[in-house]
Amino acid sequence: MSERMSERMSERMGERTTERSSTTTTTADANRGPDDGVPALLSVTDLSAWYGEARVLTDVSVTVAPGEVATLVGRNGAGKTTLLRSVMGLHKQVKGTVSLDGSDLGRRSPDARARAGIGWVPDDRGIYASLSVEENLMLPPVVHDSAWSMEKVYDHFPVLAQRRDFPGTKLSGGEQQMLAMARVLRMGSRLLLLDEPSEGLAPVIVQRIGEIIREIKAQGVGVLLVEQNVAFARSVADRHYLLAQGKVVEHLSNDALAARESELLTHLGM
Amino acid sequence: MSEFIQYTLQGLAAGGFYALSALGLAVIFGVLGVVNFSHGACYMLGAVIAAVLLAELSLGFWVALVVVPVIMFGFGVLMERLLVQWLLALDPLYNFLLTFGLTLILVEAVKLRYGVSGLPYEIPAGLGGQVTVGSVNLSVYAIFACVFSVVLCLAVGLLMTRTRIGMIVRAATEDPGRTRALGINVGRWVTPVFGFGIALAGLAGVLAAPTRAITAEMGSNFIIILFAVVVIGGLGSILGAVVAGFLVGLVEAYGVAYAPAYAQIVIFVLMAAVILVRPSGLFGREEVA
Amino acid sequence: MSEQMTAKVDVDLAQPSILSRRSPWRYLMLLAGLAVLVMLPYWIYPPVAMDILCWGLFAISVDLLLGFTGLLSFGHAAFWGGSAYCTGLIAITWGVPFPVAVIGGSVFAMLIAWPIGWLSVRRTGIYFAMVTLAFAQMIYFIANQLRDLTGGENGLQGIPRTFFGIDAVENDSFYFYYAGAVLIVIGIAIAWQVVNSPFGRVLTAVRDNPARARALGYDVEVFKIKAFVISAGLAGLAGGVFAISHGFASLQELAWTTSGKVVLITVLGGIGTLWGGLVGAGVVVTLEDYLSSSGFEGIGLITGGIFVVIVLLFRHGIWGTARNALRRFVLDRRRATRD
Amino acid sequence: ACGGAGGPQAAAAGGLSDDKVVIGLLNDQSGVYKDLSGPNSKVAIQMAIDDYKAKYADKAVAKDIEIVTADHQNKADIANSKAQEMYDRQKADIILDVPNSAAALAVATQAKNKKKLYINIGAGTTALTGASCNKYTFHWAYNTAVLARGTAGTITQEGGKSWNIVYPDYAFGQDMNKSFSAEVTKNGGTVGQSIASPFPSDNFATFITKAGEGNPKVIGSMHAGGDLINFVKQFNQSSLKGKVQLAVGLMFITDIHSLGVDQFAGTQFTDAWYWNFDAENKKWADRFTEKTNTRPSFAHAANYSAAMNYLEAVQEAGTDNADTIVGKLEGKKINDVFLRNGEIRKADHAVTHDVYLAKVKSSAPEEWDYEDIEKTIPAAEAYGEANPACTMG
Amino acid sequence: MHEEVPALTATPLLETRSLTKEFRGFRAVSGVDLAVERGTIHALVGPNGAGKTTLFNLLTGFLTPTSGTVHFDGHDITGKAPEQIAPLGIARSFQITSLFEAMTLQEHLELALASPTGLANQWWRSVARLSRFRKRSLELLDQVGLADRAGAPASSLAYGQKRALELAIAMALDPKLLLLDEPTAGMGLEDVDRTIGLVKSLSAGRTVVFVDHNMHVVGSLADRVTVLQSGQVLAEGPYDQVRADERVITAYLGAVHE
Ligand SMILES: Nc1ncnc2c1ncn2[C@@H]1O[C@H](COP(=O)(O)OP(=O)(O)OP(=O)(O)O)[C@@H](O)[C@H]1O
Ligand SMILES: Nc1ncnc2c1ncn2[C@@H]1O[C@H](COP(=O)(O)OP(=O)(O)OP(=O)(O)O)[C@@H](O)[C@H]1O
Ligand SMILES: [Mg+2]
Ligand SMILES: [Mg+2]
Repeated sequence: MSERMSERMSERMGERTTERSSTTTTTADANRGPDDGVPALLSVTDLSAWYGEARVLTDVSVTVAPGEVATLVGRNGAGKTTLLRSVMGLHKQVKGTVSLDGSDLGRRSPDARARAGIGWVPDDRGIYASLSVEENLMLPPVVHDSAWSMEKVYDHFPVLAQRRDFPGTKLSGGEQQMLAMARVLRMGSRLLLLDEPSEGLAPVIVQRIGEIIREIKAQGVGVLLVEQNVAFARSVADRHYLLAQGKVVEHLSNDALAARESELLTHLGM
Repeated sequence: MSEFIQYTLQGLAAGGFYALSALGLAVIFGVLGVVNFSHGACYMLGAVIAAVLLAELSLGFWVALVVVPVIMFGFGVLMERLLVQWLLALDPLYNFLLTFGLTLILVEAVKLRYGVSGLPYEIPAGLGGQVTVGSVNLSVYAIFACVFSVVLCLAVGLLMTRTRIGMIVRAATEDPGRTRALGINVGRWVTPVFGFGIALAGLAGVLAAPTRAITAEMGSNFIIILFAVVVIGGLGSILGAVVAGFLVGLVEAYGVAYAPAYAQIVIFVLMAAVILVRPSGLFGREEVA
Repeated sequence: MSEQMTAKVDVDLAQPSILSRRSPWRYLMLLAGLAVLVMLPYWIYPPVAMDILCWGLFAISVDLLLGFTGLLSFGHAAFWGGSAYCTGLIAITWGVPFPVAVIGGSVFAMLIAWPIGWLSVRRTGIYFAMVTLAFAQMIYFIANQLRDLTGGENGLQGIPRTFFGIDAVENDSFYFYYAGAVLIVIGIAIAWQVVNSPFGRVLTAVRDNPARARALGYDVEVFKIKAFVISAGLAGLAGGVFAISHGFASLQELAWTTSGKVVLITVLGGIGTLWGGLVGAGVVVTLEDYLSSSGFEGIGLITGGIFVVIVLLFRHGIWGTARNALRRFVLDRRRATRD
Repeated sequence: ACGGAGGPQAAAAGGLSDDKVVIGLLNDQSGVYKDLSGPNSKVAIQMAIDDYKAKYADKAVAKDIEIVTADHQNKADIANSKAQEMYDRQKADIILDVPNSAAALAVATQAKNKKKLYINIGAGTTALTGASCNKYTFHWAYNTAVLARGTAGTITQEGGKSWNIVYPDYAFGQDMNKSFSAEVTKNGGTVGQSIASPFPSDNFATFITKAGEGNPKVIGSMHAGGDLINFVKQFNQSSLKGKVQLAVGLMFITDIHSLGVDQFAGTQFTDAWYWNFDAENKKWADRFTEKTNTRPSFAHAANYSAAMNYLEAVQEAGTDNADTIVGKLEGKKINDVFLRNGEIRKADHAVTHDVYLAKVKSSAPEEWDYEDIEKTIPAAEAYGEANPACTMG
Repeated sequence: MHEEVPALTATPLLETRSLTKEFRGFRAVSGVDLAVERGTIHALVGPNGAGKTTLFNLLTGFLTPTSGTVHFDGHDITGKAPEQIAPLGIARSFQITSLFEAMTLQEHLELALASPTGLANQWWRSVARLSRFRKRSLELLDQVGLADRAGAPASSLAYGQKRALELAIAMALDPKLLLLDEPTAGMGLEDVDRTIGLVKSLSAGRTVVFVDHNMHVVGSLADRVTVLQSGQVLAEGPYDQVRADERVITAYLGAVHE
């Protein structure tokens, strides 16, 4: 099945090169990218990544401006998580540059990156079993004044307040997802990397997460969002990068995505 | 009756010492998830260093009580940086094996340098003699050691549960990479805590010096008893280590009084019983599945 | 600290064997192994060669638990030593041929392993190690208490090597080696079979994710206990031959240092490799033998040093490291020929 | 079997096997007995060889004498393999020392099997000259029964009539307890309680309290090594210190050295030999100290004595054939630096000699000068009758 | 304890009576009466922390109920261990992926297929015996689109692929009752649709209970929906009825959902 998929993919990519100019146009007006003089908060340039000898990302370039939400969409195994981990400095078999606010992060350690203002919500949530809910929340340092206070966190996620003394991993799957999200908000990062934050959440909570993303976006935080839930992605994002087989195959504004949704759905299996 | 009181007091005195000795083991496990097999060897080093300080630099007990933990802290830091840290993310078994190897090395090194027969050490001035109340009497030193231990255990317990340190280090050991990604410089926290645990072992060694034979092997069997203590108390639980320390001290004293030859086996029977009823020890957290 | 974290004993069993079952290599290696087995007493002083085999099987029994079930027993001396005493007592009391005594010892080891295992498998990982250690200590104290039976710290001396009146085996350690080796080889074969059976596969599953194994309908505790008892039986087999070979059993056999030594051998050979146990035993026993007459006083420095280096740098042990290198070599070759 | 399988090689009735005499020193060179005998015993044996060569010069039967050593690490199995290897491969004609009773007994079995000589020095077990005795095995320095007769007998005679005994609960401790109790009773004293303590142990507080119950005159500690030091340290911190006399079963000069004289001051015990006992001992000790920078323990002197007497026997017999040598040694009466009024008892191969009741000085005039010899216990009194359990099987 | 009720087709396959689970005084599941009819697909939805996974854990023996009973196919399985329950014909997938990281996909399925045969107890048999399950396991892998990864270790799968493997394993047990905890979480739309098809196809002659937050999945699959909230049943009925329920909308769906 995936072989067939990849054939189709390369066909599509052939088409894309010819169509390229049109895409850039659609992108440009939705995107206050570096080309427009507004410095990108995050810019990833020609990033390639490997697991051992298997290459899973090929020359990926992505930017996120302050106050902007960009999504990475694509099938399972496309390399979305790997890209986030590379930005965080957790995946080390990489080539290419990642810069924050125009300065190259180079080989800086994950903790330095986090303190420089990158927050990450991993796909498996990364809740600590040996820490209580409250300790999980208290753990990361505050890196900016915009960090949420404990009151604010408990206000937005009352169930976490109720369970504050429970060991982190005794929470339900969805509660853990909330905890992971809340924890990163406690830092006040300027750039958030969210790996499928809506996964396993009840529709009500998904809506609340959407509100939160819009709220922090308004405060100028940049978000790079990995999402499978297209409806949700569309409701919060400005731009979308389509990833297939470790390559960016499309770069679309929100409207363009809406317009071509059915086509993309069938072809890319988003 | 007065005999019983006498035994009880002796059991408590020994218990305080067990608690302190097990404390470092519990701290290191509770925070780093490392079962430090070399804890006994570090305890031995503490006593040996105290003896050497006395013999070669004429630095007495009170100085040793401060200096030895500092030295052992340094030793612990080295140990963590050079050896232990590479295995933290793996199964705890690896560090268990590593510290087992380290134990062999430390014991042998001390034997080579200071011989096998042991080193002399005196009871510090002012702590000799007895306190007698009615027909019950206890050595002043035993009382001192017990009180000292209890105070220290309390302090450490507060430090680990009431401050951020314990939390950060627990997170760091569960998943160092991810903890870094949360902006925490893992190395800055894990190492000192490990050093601290080792320093506690050294301190227990100093405390033991005036009453025990100071030989390279002094920790070899002691560590086994300490394991029993922490298993009974619940691995990694500081409160557990303290309570189990006293429990073991008492059980041992009563054992000696009423079934002398079985005093030591009684500890292991107690342990088996505890595991049967509460697999994670008296105060242990449930195992993380 | 490594970034790719697996909180499991990192054995690389999962790698599909590059040497397929019918590969001539397999037979060649088996043949080479057999040849070494036969030639060993020509190269090494026969009692020492016998020691290597005994410790080798002992290590294999530990590996069966550690490498394939994920349980580090730090109290295996209880079974090795328990069997040594029992074998000795059977041989002294009834004067039966030694293989019978050894099998008796091995059964005894399994008998004591059952309750110990039942209690211990409630815990895993490091807890399990400490609990088994404590039980082994109990056995040690009991053996010391029963000095009328065990001879206390003087040991149980004068165990005969009865073997159907065949004088060469009974009195010449060179020939005895071959008689003993048969028992050891049987033990190794059992271990190999266990690992390469459906049962063994379940053990690996239990090691990797017990909750998952339970959901598939496997009773994790029962599997662990069975593995524990089988392992104890093998340790007992090794301990019994050891006692017969030396003609005595001492408390040393039950001491925790013995448990430590066998774990050292296992780790040195390579956790989860099975054969590694024999290689590890070869190295440790010959080294110990060599060092004890070398006049070097710091034997602990060497054994401890080996432990540290292996755990830090060669986590797959001698056998595992060599096997991985071979694997890489073969794969490279294949790739080269394919291109 | 080309693998060096043993088999008794028939040594020529006259002359030396392999044209040389090989002395095997098998002891603990890294563990608890390292200081007591350990590597320095090799120095003592070398002294014996030097003395032998000097004495006989050209007339020496054994011109080529070699020492091979091995460290048994206090493990009986290693002792056992090493002993076999020494006899078979390294062609040792005799093995010396072997502290640790399990190891000692294992080597005795090998000596018997291989029909080669073995002189034990460091082990205390009476089994060597009892149930496990054999034609090729000799026990040179001391045994637990001697310690009891020396210490318990003398102290009771001198007025210490009421005893409480604490002993470690393993075979050695049990033996000691039995012999001490018997000796106390024999001399008109009483033993109030015998208390077993676990082995090893480092907390004796409660045992000491128990031992003080009933106000005995003497508390006997049957512990050895680290346990003994623990016991004494904790005894000194108890209320019994100064009120009750402390007698110990087995103590070595190395123990006093490690703990310091003041801790042990006044403690009485039996010693098999003391370096500063008389001028002869002192002279030998000085020679030893020159080579090792430390004072000799009884084990060093005994190793010297055993090696010397073995070589004398070879000289006398003109061969190193074990059976011949055994014949020469049996019943021999000896007086040398170690053995005073010594005799190699034919019946059980115990080497009997005078032993000493020592008392620890309250301060050491020089390093290692720790003992006052209060009394010489004559050989006959110390060793008693030959052990009836020995059948020389 | 073991009350053997003859299996009447009329009785539900699975039935719980006032099932309750407390954690430190906190009621995660509180007096739940649930009946699952044979041959139906039953969805369990509810806000996060409503007790859905806990309920699954109670049904499969991973947790022991504080009170209440569970009956399955005529057996009282209350308080039984997972390894006793699984052979009766209940298989489950885990919400948080739970695999044997070092084993290949093929080996995962072989183990699952071997479980009911008792082969696994036979230590004297060769492991090659497991290869008789090879064909079937490849079929199963193919169904979830993982056939080409059959020889790869589970640890090398991306998250969504692991979820698919979970499903294949549950199917391998060929259970009467299949419990799926968020089978489509973390999957792309195409995979979601394939999974829907898959679950439909394998539900023939089988009973399925699943948890999912994706209303599309619930709508396309479920014959019946039970909504849990705070450990209690809030509503139960056919999909359309439930999703129109005011209480369900406020507690769970939030503003009108597409
Ligand atoms: N540890 C690993 N070792 C080897 N290969 C890996 C590893 N982790 C991921 N991969 C492979 O890398 C590719 C990209 O994986 P990644 O996790 O980045 O995908 P993803 O887009 O996040 O998928 P999903 O939506 O399922 O989370 C996949 O093909 C996966 O099989
Ligand atoms: N082992 C446990 N110990 C303590 N509390 C627990 C435990 N397991 C679950 N809980 C609590 O019980 C509640 C129900 O959890 P459960 O996992 O069943 O929720 P769920 O309905 O599956 O939610 P989700 O949709 O988020 O997965 C949660 O609030 C959780 O915190
Ligand atoms: Mg992903
Ligand atoms: Mg759930």
